[in-house]
Amino acid sequence: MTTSPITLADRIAAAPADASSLATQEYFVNMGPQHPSTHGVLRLLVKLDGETVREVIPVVGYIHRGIEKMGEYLTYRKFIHLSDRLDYLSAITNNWVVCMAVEKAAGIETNDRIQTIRTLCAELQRIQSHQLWWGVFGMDLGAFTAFLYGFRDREMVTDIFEETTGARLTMNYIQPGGLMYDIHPDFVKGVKKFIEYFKPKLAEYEQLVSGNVIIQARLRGIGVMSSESAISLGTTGPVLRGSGVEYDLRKTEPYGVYSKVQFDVPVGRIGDCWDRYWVRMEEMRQSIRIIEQLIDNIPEGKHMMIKPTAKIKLPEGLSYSQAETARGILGVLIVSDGSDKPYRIHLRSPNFNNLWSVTAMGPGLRIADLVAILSSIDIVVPDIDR
Amino acid sequence: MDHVPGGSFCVTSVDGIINWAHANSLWPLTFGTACCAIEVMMAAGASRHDLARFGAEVARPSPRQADLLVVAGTVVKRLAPRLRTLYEQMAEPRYVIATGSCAISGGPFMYNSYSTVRGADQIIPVDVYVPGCPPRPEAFLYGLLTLQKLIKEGESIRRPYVRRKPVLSVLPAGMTADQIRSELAALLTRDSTVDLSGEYVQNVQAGGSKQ
Amino acid sequence: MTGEDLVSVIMSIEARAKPREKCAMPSAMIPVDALPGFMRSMRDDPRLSFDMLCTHTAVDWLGENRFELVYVLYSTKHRHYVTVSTSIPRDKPEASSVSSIWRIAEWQEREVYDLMGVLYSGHPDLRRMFLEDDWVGFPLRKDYKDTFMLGLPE
Amino acid sequence: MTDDGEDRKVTNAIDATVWQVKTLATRTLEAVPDSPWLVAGYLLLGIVAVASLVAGLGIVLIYAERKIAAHFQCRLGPMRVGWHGLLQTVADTIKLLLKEDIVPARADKLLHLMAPFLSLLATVLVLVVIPYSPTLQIADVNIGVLYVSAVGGFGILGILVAGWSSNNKWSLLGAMRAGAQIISYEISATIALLAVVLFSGSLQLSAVVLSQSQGWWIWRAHGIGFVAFMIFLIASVAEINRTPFDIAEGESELTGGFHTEYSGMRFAFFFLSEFVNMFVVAAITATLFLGGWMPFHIGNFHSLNAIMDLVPPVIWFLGKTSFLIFVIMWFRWTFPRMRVDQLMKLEWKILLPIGFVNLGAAAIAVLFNLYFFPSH
Repeated sequence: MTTSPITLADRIAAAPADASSLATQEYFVNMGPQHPSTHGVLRLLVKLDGETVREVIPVVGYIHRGIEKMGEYLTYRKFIHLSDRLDYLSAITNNWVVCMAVEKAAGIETNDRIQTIRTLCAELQRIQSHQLWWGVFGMDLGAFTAFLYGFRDREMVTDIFEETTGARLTMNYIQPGGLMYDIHPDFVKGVKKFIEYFKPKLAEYEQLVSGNVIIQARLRGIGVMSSESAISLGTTGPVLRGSGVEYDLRKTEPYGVYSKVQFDVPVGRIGDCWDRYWVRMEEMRQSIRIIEQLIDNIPEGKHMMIKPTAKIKLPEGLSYSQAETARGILGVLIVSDGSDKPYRIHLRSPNFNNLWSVTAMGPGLRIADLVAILSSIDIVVPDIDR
Repeated sequence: MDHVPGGSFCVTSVDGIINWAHANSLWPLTFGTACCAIEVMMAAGASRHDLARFGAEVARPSPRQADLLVVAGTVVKRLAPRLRTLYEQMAEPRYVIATGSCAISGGPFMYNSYSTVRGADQIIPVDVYVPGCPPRPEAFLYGLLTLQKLIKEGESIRRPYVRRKPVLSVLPAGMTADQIRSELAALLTRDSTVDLSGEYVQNVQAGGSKQ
Repeated sequence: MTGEDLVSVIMSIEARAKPREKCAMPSAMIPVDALPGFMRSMRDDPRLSFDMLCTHTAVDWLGENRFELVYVLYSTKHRHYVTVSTSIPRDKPEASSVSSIWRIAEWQEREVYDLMGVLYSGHPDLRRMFLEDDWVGFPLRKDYKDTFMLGLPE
Repeated sequence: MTDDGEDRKVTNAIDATVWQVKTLATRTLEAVPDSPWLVAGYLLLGIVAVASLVAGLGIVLIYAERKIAAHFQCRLGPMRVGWHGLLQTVADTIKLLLKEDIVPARADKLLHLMAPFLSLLATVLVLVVIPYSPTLQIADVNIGVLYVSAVGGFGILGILVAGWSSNNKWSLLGAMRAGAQIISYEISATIALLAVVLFSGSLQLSAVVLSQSQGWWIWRAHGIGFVAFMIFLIASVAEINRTPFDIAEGESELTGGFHTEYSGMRFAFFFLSEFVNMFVVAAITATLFLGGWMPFHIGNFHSLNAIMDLVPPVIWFLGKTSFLIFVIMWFRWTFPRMRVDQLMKLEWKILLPIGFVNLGAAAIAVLFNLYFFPSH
């Protein structure tokens, strides 16, 4: 039995819009590649019956840059800056995953200071990413003001990062064997100031968006995904946890210094948009909790364990490591042939795996719900396409 | 300006008003491909940097109503025809700002990538480039101001077949505003227009004058 | 369950399975014809219950003239991982699809088809994912040639 | 035009001037013999007046909206064009007027060109009957309330035509949503209007205003007026497609809805009609429930009434209207958008039943004079 590949036109022809019925007529519309609610250049082919969605066919690849192929030509150290540009809202976590994979395979030891700073930065990044998500989520549902509030607070975190790493978005901060630079002397002060500033703002977020009647009506019971189907669809991160599966790498396989801190993993109940929303809001609180525990206890030590110019060679073999970014699990699968460049590097991106749950959740709902679902999955398109 | 005999003063001041209106009302299209979109479309429009001060916050989701196409991020082969379509759907006068290394040259994805287009200007004409990876919102604001200057000092409505050379938004440090202005003016008057009339016009005429 | 226990349980399901060399995690290498049945029992066996397909990809071993298909599985119940790998000949890159076992496999296999050119039998929707339908060649193969691609200048 | 301005007590300078100008104009017109040129000139003058009123309203309201939104969102808003961006909307208008006008290749050309004007026309027609002050009212038709709801409902035509003729699925979807929405909410708005008509006993807008000389209907009728006011405000905001009811254009869903394919001047007309609509809705609400130009009076509290009378009626009218416009803008920058079925549910299952019960209550209240300061 062999399978012959088909084209997009075949795919559309295989799901014909039913135009025969007198009462209603089904039709296809294109959402994207340029559409305000697809967060980039994602394209959704939606089959509609009036306002009701019958089928969703995501078409991706409008920003496929071939990062996996490029990785085969770059040394491990050089590859890290590409990982920034995957899911640019979790740049530091992405750096960390690649470094973790390299460190694990090459056997590079790090100290507690490095791990603590990495953890702190990853949690700050998670807050920053969720702030942006919250703003964009509001905007997608029509509450434009939420977008600006989210960004107003996000700038505070961006400032902290800029001070330490020198960049606002694509930081390239975590390196194999340590950190690019040591933290800025004002880092601790800045983070504390931000925590004090942000805690009351979370209450404001709840007031502006969460408590709103319309938001509740738009989210409750919409886009329900059972835990079985969420697992089978390979979702991770808040999408999976929203469906009630407690799978958070920070808890199940602690890396960094997560084993030393107290925090809870928020888990949703039925897996609707509201649960996913709530999980993210709660995660921001938990991240604050983690940061509060760590910020006063950064141990002394070096910030880089190996010479920055040292050639890193990985032993021959296959290795897979992963970490929890703001959107789910980023996995890096490296097949090494013993040289200083990967023979094959594969990125298991959280957004790629989360995206397809749209096809399961979308049908039967309305276009407006599709926007809400897409927003509650919180996709970053360059991470899908790589 | 030479179209109305003896009326140059009147026409130039009308031109000035038109340019002023175009420069101060650049409505961007909500379009972003990668990281740059966060910085130049979102952060620049958000409270701290506030694109609205320059009258450019009315982001239109429909290309018909937008004046400014910000190519924010990498352009890949698959997106290229769509980007061209978007540009063609926009109504004249339309302006393009390419932000970030990717949209300028392919940036970090220039080498060893089988699908990244090396610069948005291979697909659509670009007016202003804003370097950075991604550029800071301030850099984008500077690019926007450069474009405004360009429009204010240029012609009111672009002549068909004539297209200006693009201008880099970041000029060497230590320059005064007057120097920038004179440099821009010199650029515009001396050698900044590319006359495509020869070959292009012939092609258009040969291809028939269908609308 | 420790790694050795896991491997021995897997061995009891499929006698031909053996650990993949040079792999940092518990692993199993199986012949390609055993793939669908083996994967199904990996999911359904209560001792294993690998209910999540973390990732699936292919490695092009040009020198050995084979593709290696790699599956990373995870069990949310027992919280353990395993790497399953299998080899298919390079000139006849065909394997059976596991999309009926894990739904995400449908798209992960599509990605592998798009970039590596592995054909999956029984796949419901096998078409290009990131590249246009008329793209020639499979870019992640080691022998992929493209006039467009620029090499890094030395 | 009923010329009873002379009978009415004119107490302030603005109205006195308006009245004098009007009388002078009428007398002059009566003095000169009828001539088609004069009629044409009169018409032209009227057109210029209406056009400048509409354009001025649009410019002021758009500027206000942008500034108000900016300050809600911790921003500054337009700052660079003119003092505090005062000329921003002027620049936008000039730009939009000079922008290329695109008609899609496969669009229904005639309808596509017509739609924006239809949309604006409905709005402008309502401006005619609004009493801005005791003397300043273009036409005081005796079925004013009926006219408002009839002509106001006409605005849907422009939107439907725009959506249909654009030959774009998003436009069509937006237009169909707008059609369903506006027609539904029309009912609630009219029912709410009827309560006031019952109280004032007249369909004439000037009479409705005069009937509130003892107090505004919003507080005079034991809550009935307030409920009617709320229903009318919600239904009107829905009728003019503003957030939280802006599903017809819903940017994040329909990329612009019915006006997706419009560019340049024609888009500007839609934009303009949206803002003038907002003014119209605020003005009508103010007239019916907040007494229009009527100062804040409480029955027989003569000294208070006399103090309130010191503020000219035009200022009262503009103040109330501006306040309502601010409230509508406040809605927009606070609420998220509703879904189309929730919108319908809100109308048919909540607003309409409440409206009917309220109307019944209003009838009983009127029958037994059950409101404050009944006139007889």
